[in-house]
Amino acid sequence: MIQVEGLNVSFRTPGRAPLPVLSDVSFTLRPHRITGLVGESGSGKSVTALALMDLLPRNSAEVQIGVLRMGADEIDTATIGGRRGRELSMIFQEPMRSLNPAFTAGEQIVAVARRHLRLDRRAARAKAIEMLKLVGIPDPERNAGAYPHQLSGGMCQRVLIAIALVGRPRVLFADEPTTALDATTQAQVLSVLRELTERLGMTTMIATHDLGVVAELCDDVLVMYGGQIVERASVDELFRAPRHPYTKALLACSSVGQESLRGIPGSVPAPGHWPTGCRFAPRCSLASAGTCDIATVPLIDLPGDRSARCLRLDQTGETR
Amino acid sequence: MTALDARGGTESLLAAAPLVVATGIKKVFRRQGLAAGTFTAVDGVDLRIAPGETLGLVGESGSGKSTVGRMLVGMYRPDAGRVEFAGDDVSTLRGAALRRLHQSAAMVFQDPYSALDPRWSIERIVAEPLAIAGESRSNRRKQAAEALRLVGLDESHLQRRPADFSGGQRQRVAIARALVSRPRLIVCDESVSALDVSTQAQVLGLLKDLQDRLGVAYLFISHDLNAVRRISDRVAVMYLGRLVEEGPTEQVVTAPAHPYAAALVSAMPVPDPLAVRSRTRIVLAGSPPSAADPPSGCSFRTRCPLAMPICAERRPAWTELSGGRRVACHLYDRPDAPRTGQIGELMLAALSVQQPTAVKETR
Amino acid sequence: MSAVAILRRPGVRLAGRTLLIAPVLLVVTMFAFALSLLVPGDPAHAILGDAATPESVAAVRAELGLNQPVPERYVHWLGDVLSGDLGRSLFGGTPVLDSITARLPVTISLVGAAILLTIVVAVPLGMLAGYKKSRTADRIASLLVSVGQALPPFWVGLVLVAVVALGAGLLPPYGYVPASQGLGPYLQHLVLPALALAIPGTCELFLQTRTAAVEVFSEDYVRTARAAGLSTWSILTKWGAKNAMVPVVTVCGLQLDRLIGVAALVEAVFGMQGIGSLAVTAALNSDIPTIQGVVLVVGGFVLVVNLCVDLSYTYFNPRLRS
Amino acid sequence: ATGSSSVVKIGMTTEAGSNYDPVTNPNAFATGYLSPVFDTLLTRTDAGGFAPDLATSYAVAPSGKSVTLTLRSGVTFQDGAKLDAAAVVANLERARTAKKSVVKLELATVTAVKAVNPTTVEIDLSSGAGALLGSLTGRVGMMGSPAKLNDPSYANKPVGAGPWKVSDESVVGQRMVYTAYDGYWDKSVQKVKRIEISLVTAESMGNALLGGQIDIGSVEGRRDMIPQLEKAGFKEQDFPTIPYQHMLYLRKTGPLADVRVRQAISMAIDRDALNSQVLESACKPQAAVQALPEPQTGAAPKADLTAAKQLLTEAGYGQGIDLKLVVSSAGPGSKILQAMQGQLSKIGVRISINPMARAQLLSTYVGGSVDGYFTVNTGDADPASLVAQLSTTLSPGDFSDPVLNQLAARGANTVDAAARKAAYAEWNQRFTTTAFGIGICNLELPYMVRSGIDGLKVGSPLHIDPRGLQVH
Amino acid sequence: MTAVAVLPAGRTHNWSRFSGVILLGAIVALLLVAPAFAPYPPNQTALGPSLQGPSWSHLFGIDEVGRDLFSRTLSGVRTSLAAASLAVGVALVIGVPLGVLSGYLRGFADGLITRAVGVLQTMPGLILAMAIVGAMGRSLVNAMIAIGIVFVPRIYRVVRAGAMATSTQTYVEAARSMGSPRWRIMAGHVLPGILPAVLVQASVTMAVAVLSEASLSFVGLGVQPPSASLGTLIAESDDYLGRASHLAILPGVAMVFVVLLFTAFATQLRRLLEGER
Ligand SMILES: Nc1ncnc2c1ncn2[C@@H]1O[C@H](COP(=O)(O)OP(=O)(O)OP(=O)(O)O)[C@@H](O)[C@H]1O
Ligand SMILES: Nc1ncnc2c1ncn2[C@@H]1O[C@H](COP(=O)(O)OP(=O)(O)OP(=O)(O)O)[C@@H](O)[C@H]1O
Ligand SMILES: [Mg+2]
Ligand SMILES: [Mg+2]
Ligand code: NI
Repeated sequence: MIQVEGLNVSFRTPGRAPLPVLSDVSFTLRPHRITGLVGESGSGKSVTALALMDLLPRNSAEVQIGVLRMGADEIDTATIGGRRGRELSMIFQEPMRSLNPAFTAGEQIVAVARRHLRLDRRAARAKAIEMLKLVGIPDPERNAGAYPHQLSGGMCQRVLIAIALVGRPRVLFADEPTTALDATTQAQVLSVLRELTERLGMTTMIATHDLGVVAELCDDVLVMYGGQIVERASVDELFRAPRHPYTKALLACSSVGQESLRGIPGSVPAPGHWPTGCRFAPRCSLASAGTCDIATVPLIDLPGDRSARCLRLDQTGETR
Repeated sequence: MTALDARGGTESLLAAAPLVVATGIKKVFRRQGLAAGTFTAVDGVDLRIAPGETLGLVGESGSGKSTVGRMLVGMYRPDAGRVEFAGDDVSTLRGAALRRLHQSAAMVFQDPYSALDPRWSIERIVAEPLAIAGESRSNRRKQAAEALRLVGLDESHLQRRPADFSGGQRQRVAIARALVSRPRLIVCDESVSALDVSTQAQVLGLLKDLQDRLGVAYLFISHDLNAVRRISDRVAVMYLGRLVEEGPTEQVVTAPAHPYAAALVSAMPVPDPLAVRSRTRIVLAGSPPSAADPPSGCSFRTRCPLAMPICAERRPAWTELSGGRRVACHLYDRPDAPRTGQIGELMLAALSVQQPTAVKETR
Repeated sequence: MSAVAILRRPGVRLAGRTLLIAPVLLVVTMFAFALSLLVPGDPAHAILGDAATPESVAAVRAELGLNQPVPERYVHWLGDVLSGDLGRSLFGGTPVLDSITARLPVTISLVGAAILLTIVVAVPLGMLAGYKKSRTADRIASLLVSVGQALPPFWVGLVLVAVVALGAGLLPPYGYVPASQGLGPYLQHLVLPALALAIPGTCELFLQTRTAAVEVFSEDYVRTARAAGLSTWSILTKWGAKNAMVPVVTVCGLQLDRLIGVAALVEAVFGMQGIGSLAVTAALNSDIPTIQGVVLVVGGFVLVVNLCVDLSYTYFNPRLRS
Repeated sequence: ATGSSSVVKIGMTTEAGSNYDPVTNPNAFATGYLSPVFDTLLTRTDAGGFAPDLATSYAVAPSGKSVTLTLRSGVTFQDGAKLDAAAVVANLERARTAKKSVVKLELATVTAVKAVNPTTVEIDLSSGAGALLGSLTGRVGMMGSPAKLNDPSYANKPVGAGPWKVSDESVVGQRMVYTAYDGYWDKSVQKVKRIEISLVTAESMGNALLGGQIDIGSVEGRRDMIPQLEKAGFKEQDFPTIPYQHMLYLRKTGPLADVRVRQAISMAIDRDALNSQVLESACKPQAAVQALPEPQTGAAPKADLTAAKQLLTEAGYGQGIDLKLVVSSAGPGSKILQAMQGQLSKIGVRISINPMARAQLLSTYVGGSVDGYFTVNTGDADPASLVAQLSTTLSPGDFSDPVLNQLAARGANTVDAAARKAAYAEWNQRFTTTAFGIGICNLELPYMVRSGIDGLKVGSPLHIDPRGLQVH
Repeated sequence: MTAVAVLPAGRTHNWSRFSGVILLGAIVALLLVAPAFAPYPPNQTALGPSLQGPSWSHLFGIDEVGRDLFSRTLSGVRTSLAAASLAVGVALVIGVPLGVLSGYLRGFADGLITRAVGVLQTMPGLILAMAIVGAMGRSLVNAMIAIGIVFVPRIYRVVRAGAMATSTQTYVEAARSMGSPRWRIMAGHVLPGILPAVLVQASVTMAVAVLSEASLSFVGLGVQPPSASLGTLIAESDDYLGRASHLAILPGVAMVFVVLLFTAFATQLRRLLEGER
């Protein structure tokens, strides 16, 4: 289990005021479960994962984490660096570019295995092949000797998963792991993620903008908008009865029917251009002046272990 | 509303002859360097698009979708077969006639950021097709302004530069540029893939709206079956340079006939957990073979769980199915051809027999 | 094994690439030969210089075959070159090959010392700067580096001689001592010229390494390595470094080319009898055979350097292997 | 003590290439590389007379048209061959007739060379022998081993009868190494075992001395370093009688064919200012030719701009003239010319300066595309050859002076030393007043010698003669 | 018709971005006209004081033949600038068309041109320039043409890379899909697209050209005396480093200044042009 409370991130550019990109992000992830982090481009999905991995650029990113708990232990954020690969791991969007083009797939897994598992060369190699088998790569012995450019996108993503998992981490962040892949390959990779999460008892979070992927893969969902989590629910509840107007609109956009062609008016505001009060208000049909644009809206708990960040929850109904 | 609308009205979708007919078009590229050689990006594709209709073209990356689109608008010359545009053989067009083709067939591309020259004003960008055609300056300005209005931007944007616009707005500008010469066909090559879900919906809505008003036909290229499904009347499925199935969108999506189409449909993420749970998923093994060295016979056979010996020998011919559909698969040559919608079950059954280790849906 | 596969075997590729040099080398010989055609006036006069008399001019013309058509002369000349005869200096009559081989060790020592200095200083610092990306340190470094790049080596050499050698008397101001006469004096004599020669190149290589490192360290795969918990040290020295080396090696190769040219001036300043000062003297004297010899030798050398750089790419970048 | 293993390293500013054959190398400055290897038939005394060397005595026939040399016996060449009359005849015949010989002119009057007996050689001439004896002290008199003379390797590795032979360690064109020849006849001058002569630019000579690359060299380009060198234990040695004179040679065409124009130019040059400003006051201003048996030490004319201007106007060039001059791009010549440019422009003589490589200078000048040639005149083994050149080859153009030519012939033919001296004095007088060539000043080269080395001798044409050098 | 989101505020022209380029450009212009205002004629020799240090009447002092070093340096800088411009001009005239053709049209011509330029690049520039000057005869013009030829690869590579990058941009593809003729695309999209990079590279090359000119003149293969250039000024005075060091130091500093001027100009230009995107 991993619990995050009060994650704030802003970016500094010289000569400008710091640009907040995440405000007060809090959530809990549970083992054996996959949590989806959905939101449109720029909403802060990647930054959330990177902040928790302590992978944001040190000299421009300002990260504050209120509380970070793994299992029962509270974790000092300064120690995250030492936990990477061992307790926390991450896979990225562009599988081809996320593998080092100058080393073979095997070498890359071996290096991580040797570091975390303190194995000798031969044992590490055996481990690498075992990992390749685990992520479903055919003919692991041969493919271990292949350079990334000799592998397809789906294979690369599986190698990345192998690299991320070789240190037996408890938590895995996957940042849009299938966006760059073809539909049939995407299906393969998602299956692997699903299976490994369950088999290894991992806590997995997957960032995506594709509600289809969420519906396919996730148990819980966090919806992000403008650097905030605007809704949190289990996958069934969310799709059955979205409570935040943004979630509703998003679902409408991705459905098959004619109403999907309306879209949400306007576009996602860039960081620094967020309105006061509810950040979705300018695009929201329910927003009312004097209510939604006054003060920061808190995440309001709702029955059924869910919550939403909206002042017009009375209007958003129970059912779709 | 305008003259454009009027023309759309005269050509009824049902009455008119097809706008574009491609027969057996083929494109061979030459590769340089160490891996020199030729490889066939598109291999004998037949298509027809009626005026005012939308044909979706789906397939994996590298399957040749863009190449087909380019051949339709005359950017590439087919190495075999022919493309007829409104009755004219495109490859024989020269001079003014070719220019007229370029006026009546336009393209909209994927990346809204690099599709507009950052140094040009919006007016110049939108009017570029007119400038190429040699229109007068005042005319260009008038028509550019009108095209901008059509896509929901206005004249005040004419002097801006692309940097001032968001991704969705840029895509609107790109569409305006495609519209400005009043084309009868627009090839949308992944035109919404780079956009956010909400913007994607906006742009799809705009395209649909424009079609309704102007009667323009679309070839809608995408690897995203969800997007295709929302806008296309018919859909064609490509695999490794060949068409494998074609038919009305809803029919193909709900009951695919070709094994590859079935896998594609099954892999399509559906934003509905209940629907997801009620369906079984076909997860193909392996990855697509290289187009430089395609398998013999049916190109899908290396990943097809239902492959038969004949698949390696002969390239399957088209089989016409009911409801204006057709499929290119040897299964349908046989007496025990699968029924509509049955193919998925057949594949799943075959998968569990052949590959007991294959990852199966566990939920 | 298919033909393509055979072509991809390392040995075969090496041979193939080496063969690819041949046409380039041929063009270099053409260029070298063409130099003799650029000479205004009568080459025989140039050869005889002060001692020119009409009959000796005629004799020399006949001897040089100046009455033959140009292609024939080229073939003849190329034949001589291939058999190792680069002709004789117009100024003193030394066989060009002899003066070049005699001077080669000097230039190789000088350029070698300079490039070594360059690499040893610039690459680690550049990698570090690319990794650290500290703003103030960057500003200072980039200021120093732009000044360093603007410093003409011959002038730096002069100043070094005046200050370090003549002023402080720390190092010898002049000359070259072969290593056979003692490693100490050999190195002592190399320090100042190599330093003068290395400064701009070091600055440039530092910049390039830093740029390459910044680029590499912002690549997705470095993030992957960090996410997987690999240490900064191994990223700096192994995972990132191997990728960053492609541009770095390119720049090293270019530097080496450039150093040979600039060495001419530094050799002149330090009175080192190397290829470069030979080129200067030859150019001043319009000593065409010597110029041609230098062009050929330097051209060949640079081609070999480029070949090595090219081959190293395939090590650093496996994508190039197929 | 005289170490038999002693080494002396000499710096030279002149490249000799790989040609160390006295007969075919056209470069007079190369003598420095030849002198360790070759003994000459005669040598010059400090007083200007002749002394024996390979020839123990010489006799001139009363007619002046025949010279008889008696050879030293027991002398062997460095390859072991004996020096006898036949060897001398072979050498002189080669110098006289070889296709590539550059000393042919000096032997133009020789009609025959005969071996009378193994130790006696007779040289017959068509005119007086005055110039021949001088020539025998120079390149013409350098005797090479007859067996090697026509060997292709001779130019690279000459074999003479001198005290040092060329070592295989030499890097031709860069650093010549000479080792003592054991069979040398006069051990008294062969006091060092090994001599190295390296090529060093004039500007770097001081650095090379300080850096320990060389022991002896002239720092004419860096006089400012003399104190520093002296502090480092070098001592300065000058050779005032060795000519080293900056001179401007003029074509005799166009305005320059007019004596008044040349005189005006000579008059307008402020030699004192040039000396103090550009040549660091080390030069003795002097318009006359220095390289003659009796140095002309008369004070140089003072610059007189009004007189010069007037002369020029009389000659019809009041509006001024344009002159194109060539000068070596190495050395101080270009700088001196630049300073002269300012002086001459005041009387309307506009000069343009074209620095070029030494090898091209003369042919450019003689070839006729320029009006003048600024260079250094270093004399020769005998004044005759220089004098002949100065009034003919080095003064090309439409005009030649019969008086000068006549005086030159008189000097070349006369055997009597005093009479020759008088003839050349007269020649020099005429040469200077007609401003046939314009002398600027005469420089003494400051040779710096590392402490512990002595016995430095410098001969004409300017070269270091290592005979008698000694290391303590 | 759906509404459109508020546009981001229009670009504000930030003059401070231009100020660097304008300032540096002004300095270059100033250096070009400065010799006209020099206190003394640059080649005017004078008898009398020589080898003097800086003073009010002679800012940089006086050289060995009595010339005012400040005037000479100004004139030398201009000569060097003119010479460097000639070289860069030659390189641009050859390099830009070749680069555009080969980067945009690709194919056989590209292979041929790239290979030819590669051979040119094979030779160290200074050696090549020395060889050409040695053969053609010493003169500043010959030297700079030689340098210009040597610089062709620098320009060519940038132009070709730029043309290649531009030609893969979707807007060029779009233009092709509209049936735009090649010349139109090259003139309308490709050339303007590479212009900034070419300007920057030309400015960097100017710096290198100034250094090259100085190098050739230093060894006597460039400017011929009495004309001054940065290289000859140093060459003339290197003997005086011990006694009248300013004679060698000041022109050297002037050269470093000029070179820095162009590199700084290039940097500013690059920043300005990249800031635009
Ligand atoms: N290193 C950085 N410096 C400055 N701003 C940054 C940086 N990284 C991200 N941002 C900004 O933070 C915001 C959130 O970015 P983030 O990458 O988390 O979005 P995302 O939800 O992952 O979007 P996408 O779907 O495009 O990946 C964006 O507006 C982005 O511009
Ligand atoms: N101009 C070209 N020259 C050489 N090969 C090309 C060219 N254009 C396309 N190809 C190749 O042809 C094949 C088909 O390309 P195409 O772009 O039509 O595929 P696609 O289906 O549009 O793929 P994607 O979804 O990635 O856009 C690919 O392998 C591609 O590399
Ligand atoms: Mg992201
Ligand atoms: Mg495509
Ligand atoms: Ni409207």
